Amino acid sequence: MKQSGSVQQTSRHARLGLSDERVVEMYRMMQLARKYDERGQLLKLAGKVNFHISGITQEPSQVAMAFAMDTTTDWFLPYYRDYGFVLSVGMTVKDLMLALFAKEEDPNSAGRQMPGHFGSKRLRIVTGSSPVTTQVPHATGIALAAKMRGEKSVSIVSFGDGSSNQGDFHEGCNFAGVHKLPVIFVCQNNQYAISVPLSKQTRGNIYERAIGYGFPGIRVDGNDPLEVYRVVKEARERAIAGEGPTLVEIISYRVTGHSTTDNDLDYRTKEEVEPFKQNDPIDGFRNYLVEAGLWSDEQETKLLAEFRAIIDEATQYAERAPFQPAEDSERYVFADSSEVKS
Amino acid sequence: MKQSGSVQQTSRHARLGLSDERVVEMYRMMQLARKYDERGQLLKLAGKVNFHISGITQEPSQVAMAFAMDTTTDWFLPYYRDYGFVLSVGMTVKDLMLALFAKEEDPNSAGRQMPGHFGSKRLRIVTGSSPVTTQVPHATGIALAAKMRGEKSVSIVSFGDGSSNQGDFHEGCNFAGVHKLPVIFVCQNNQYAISVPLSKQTRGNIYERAIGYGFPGIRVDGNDPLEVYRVVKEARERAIAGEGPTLVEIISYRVTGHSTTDNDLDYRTKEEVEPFKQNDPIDGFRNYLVEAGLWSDEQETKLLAEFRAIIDEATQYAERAPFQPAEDSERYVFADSSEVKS
Amino acid sequence: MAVIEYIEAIRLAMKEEMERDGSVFVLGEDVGKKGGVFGTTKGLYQQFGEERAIDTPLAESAIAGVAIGAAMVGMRPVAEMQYSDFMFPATNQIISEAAKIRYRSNNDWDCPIVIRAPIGGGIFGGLYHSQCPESVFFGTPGLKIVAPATAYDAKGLLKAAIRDPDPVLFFENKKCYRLISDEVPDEDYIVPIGKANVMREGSDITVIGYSMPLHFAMQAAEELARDEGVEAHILDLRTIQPLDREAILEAAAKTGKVLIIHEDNKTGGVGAEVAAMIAEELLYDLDAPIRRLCGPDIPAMAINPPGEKHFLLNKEKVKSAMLELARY
Amino acid sequence: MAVIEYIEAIRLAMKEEMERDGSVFVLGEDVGKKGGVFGTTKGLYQQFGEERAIDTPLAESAIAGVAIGAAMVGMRPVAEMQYSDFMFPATNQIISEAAKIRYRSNNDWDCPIVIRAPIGGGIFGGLYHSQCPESVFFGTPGLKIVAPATAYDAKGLLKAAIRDPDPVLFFENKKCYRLISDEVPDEDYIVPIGKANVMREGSDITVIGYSMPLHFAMQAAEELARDEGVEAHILDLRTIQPLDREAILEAAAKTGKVLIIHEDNKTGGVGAEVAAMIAEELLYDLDAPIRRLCGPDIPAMAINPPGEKHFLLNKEKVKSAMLELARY
Ligand SMILES: Cc1ncc(C[n+]2csc(CCOP(=O)(O)OP(=O)(O)O)c2C)c(N)n1
Ligand SMILES: Cc1ncc(C[n+]2csc(CCOP(=O)(O)OP(=O)(O)O)c2C)c(N)n1
Ligand SMILES: [Mg+2]
Ligand SMILES: [Mg+2]
Repeated sequence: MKQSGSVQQTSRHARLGLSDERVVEMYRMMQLARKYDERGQLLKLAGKVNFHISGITQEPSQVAMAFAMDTTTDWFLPYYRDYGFVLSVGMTVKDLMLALFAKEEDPNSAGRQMPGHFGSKRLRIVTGSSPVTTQVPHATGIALAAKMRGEKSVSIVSFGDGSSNQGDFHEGCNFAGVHKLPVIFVCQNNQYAISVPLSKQTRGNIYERAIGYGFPGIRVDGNDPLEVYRVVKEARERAIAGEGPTLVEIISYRVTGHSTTDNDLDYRTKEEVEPFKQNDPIDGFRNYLVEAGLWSDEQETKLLAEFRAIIDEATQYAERAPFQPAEDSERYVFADSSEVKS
Repeated sequence: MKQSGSVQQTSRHARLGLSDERVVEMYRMMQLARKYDERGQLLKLAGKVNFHISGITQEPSQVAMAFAMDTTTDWFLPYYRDYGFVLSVGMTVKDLMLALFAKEEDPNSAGRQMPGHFGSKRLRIVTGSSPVTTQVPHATGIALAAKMRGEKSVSIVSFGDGSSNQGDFHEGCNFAGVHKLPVIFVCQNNQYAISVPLSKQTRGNIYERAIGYGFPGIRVDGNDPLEVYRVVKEARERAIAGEGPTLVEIISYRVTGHSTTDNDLDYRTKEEVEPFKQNDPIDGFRNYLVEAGLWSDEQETKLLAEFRAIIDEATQYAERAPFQPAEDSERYVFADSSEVKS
Repeated sequence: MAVIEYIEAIRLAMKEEMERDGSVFVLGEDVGKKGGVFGTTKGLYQQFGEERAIDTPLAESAIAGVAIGAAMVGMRPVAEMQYSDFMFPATNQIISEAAKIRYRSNNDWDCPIVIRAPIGGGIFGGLYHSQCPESVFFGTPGLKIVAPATAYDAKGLLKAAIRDPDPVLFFENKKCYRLISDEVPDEDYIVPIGKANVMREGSDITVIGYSMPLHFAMQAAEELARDEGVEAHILDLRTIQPLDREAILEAAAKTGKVLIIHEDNKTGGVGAEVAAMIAEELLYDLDAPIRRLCGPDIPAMAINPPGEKHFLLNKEKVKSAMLELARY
Repeated sequence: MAVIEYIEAIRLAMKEEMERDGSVFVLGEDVGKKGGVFGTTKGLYQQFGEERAIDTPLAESAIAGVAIGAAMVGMRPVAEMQYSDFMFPATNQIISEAAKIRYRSNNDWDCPIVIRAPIGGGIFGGLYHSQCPESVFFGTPGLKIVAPATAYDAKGLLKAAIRDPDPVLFFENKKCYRLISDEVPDEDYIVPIGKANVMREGSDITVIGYSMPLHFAMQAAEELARDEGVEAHILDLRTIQPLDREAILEAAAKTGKVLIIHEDNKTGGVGAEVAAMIAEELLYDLDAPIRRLCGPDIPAMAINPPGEKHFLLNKEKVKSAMLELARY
């Protein structure tokens, strides 16, 4: 992602090397993820789809991490809430809708997997699964391949706070540490693993686990996407410079239920959630843009209309699109022609 | 283990609450482990047994950790080099020899498992297996049981530096941290996992991994058994007081090959090993006792003769003892009477 | 006797065993305050407190490993794997540890744990919320494996599993949770592990299976009896390890025509062993080749409706296989 | 053509593939500087450097997971599990990831890894250095599994595995390492995955198996031919997933009397599937019940000599089962 445009020396984003256009584009991506996500919830409520899982309030940091990467060289291993991330690296709302409706044209899995299970070789998004944290060693392996081939490429992988307690987190991080691999481990700490609050998941600080692997660990406020951008960008620079991995812990709070099948009031109160809902980082980022003179109410209105149209169209398209034919569900267990290349 | 005897206010061991008798007993256990271990190597060389694995130079710290525990209440999860540990909590040389010869009378496994795979319910030594690190979550589970039942009991578990890179280390430690369980995790860092040196295993400090789980991690010199004793004793006190787990990293150096089937000169030099062989912590501890006026050359001579006799007798006994009959190798897949208790 | 749901039978079994024996406790992801993602442990946290209905960190190897440790010193843990698809991180603890603790210590130690895990599809769970992992653990000596099809069996087998001195994998079918209800006594009872059950007597064909697909067979059997005069003999294995050899041979001999059904992939599934057992012992009593109707050999079922339907057995598929066999 | 050891065939396959293709590399515990605990990777570190013969941390899930990551972006990793007994920590990466990557992405991604693991006993390795883990992975669609018995097949199958576009588990028998030597061409060749091999032609009984026990069958067959006039037909499956259905049915039909042998425990083993396949397709061609001679259903073999011997197959055990079948 090349940067262009006039640099305003006084603004925070300019100091980070982000042009006005880029920072506005970041905002667009946050809102697009939000609007897609809200539609997903509605579609589930309306009984049009079976399942939706939200990334609401996590989008700004997801977008920021994506903008700190290079879409032409890097590899992306998002997790299921990463709508802001995947939209920023090139997935479209239509792609997401096709996945949500589990249709054949879904580029992620042809409607085989649940929504939120991203994958697109073209977009350098590595196919993901449901068992959490398995992608962490994959990111390490991809970074190992980059190092072996002398490629200037960095892999970045997301996972939740709960998922950081899996053995694969430890093993994947430690391996990357030993070989100083170009990989960024991003823990999106939204304080809950389904119903289990952080206090029952760990007594440590997740970012400090990096100490035990001999590389830096940094905690950053997810409601401050420019700071997230800075931290991830610096991590990427370290990676490219051969200085090894970084663990980034992004602090947020999951304001929705775990997914559309979870009633979060079974285990927490409205009062706990409310302040976090109020303190919406998308609003915060919009305010920043407005104050910087980069955004206005009219632009907002236009944007929302534009996105509504995009999402409407994608929804209609996806709803009408065909499923993968039943017989084809037996395909691709192995390579079609399982001949050995020689 | 109750302490008795006159307390000499000036000596290090007295300041740690160790009587003269106890500290001499510690020395005896170190030497007994050493002499057993040397005999194991000889028996393998002589082709009398198929396999032996050494704990040489690790015995002083193993003995020290055992002496810091209470054999009437605590639970022990040693690893395969822990001869000093298991002898200190009540296993006999005869027991070890029976295991080495894989004889039916072996209390660890009736000669089913490899030597070094300890287990004895009577001695509160929890049965161990070969896949490394699986015992770490077991120690956590045992501590959980102690906490649930309100028992003043601590579990202590050993594993190597290499083994600390397994997922089970992370998961077992983290779980114990969350519940502040009475468990002591002891990493016996002897700088190698078979041929893989520490530098290829991790770039972090193992003891610092405790930070990520929210409990103390302490590094201690394994050549200073009194310091090991102090650290483990304090860890035990914290555990009993409900203050949770401790990770102890004991630094040593593996002076033998990994086992009798390993030729360590394939991957390291004599020159690297030699200084560590010279700096034998058993000698160091004997010197301490001699200086404290607790040990003499005559006592040493007598001790070695005593141990030779014990080991000779155990060897003869074990060599002659019968194997478990072949048919019996099908027993105990399940409880003999698989009836349900009601 | 009350008619209750399969899921309620499982919940009650845990509740009653926890009341009966202070060493019984449950642990797993979301099993405490939330009462489980399916609601299977609802109320246990409230009744027994957070110490006996433990919300664990998201780490299956620790869930199993911690349970094993506690069991070795006399507790009776019931560990939940949220979906059986997510029990694979615990494989090493289950196969290398739980299954071998008694054996390797020559009976000095034991490991009386229960590991519960929901299996099966049909809930639009897709590739990783629908799998049947039986074939992975089947064939590991030292493990008992049960997979009930009815509420009665679910309750009785879970109680037996909790009281069993050895490790038991309890595979509950998530499609059965709310779909299957039957009569369950109010009094305490167990269903013995290792005993199959004749669900239906018949003389024309024998159907052998376990878990959800048996209900398709039962429905199909009624229709076949009514419409075709075909009487199916249906054996519910209930325990898939150790298999009830005697019951299998008896059921096979009864009609000489055997259809084995399960949702797990065909190749390497429990059905292969059942077929092999019959082929080894009863060859000359058979009047037809031993047929298996199982999930196709694809990694898992797709989430899209045609894909899911294609994977799953249903009454029609089972019925036509039964009819074909009857006509053989 | 030279006669070389089985272990040397494996080493050469890796060496030659690493020379042929820069994306091939090996990783695992002690595979680098030491050349492996059995010596299987000897010399690779010296020839290709520490970047292509990687000594990893002691963490099997990472070994598999890192290999999978690298494979997804075009590398051809050959991951070693030091003993197959120690591959269980990697089960989740193997079953949930490697096996499903192509399928779940609808062919967008692939995962061409090889995981090598030594299986089998007879080296006084005891409970955890002797196991056969085939039944755990067998029955997981998306995995190919090979288990060669000869040096020729070991080399050819490992090369085929490395070039295969999908994940392959390569189960090498540690007892075969130095015991088995045979002729191996100097030129490059592969043995196709999925094809069984008739090791011996015969008309009286059929023996089907894989890996080490086949050598007992071959020795027994010679003696039976000489002493009893019994001619055994012996089929080496070579690939256990996918099974070579056609070859199995042909071999079974040839004599109508089938003995299946493997070292893995009997229940739930590969032999069950082979028997079930035959029982499903060839029932009326059989002149005897399908017999299986396998490891007993105990968790693993004891290290003490009587226990180990009791567990393992040997020429005598196989021979008497063959003779019994011939006389049936
Ligand atoms: C190995 C595994 N175990 C259990 C689950 C079920 N599960 C799905 S998401 C989730 C919680 C994840 O929490 P966290 O990592 O904090 O991510 P978040 O959903 O909060 O973003 C669980 C337990 C799973 N997907 N994988
Ligand atoms: C899960 C597993 N993988 C591999 C092995 C083989 N193995 C046995 S000991 C060992 C090295 C252990 O190193 P470390 O933990 O440092 O202990 P040390 O032997 O140095 O005391 C290895 C790789 C094993 N036992 N278990
Ligand atoms: Mg979370
Ligand atoms: Mg070590």
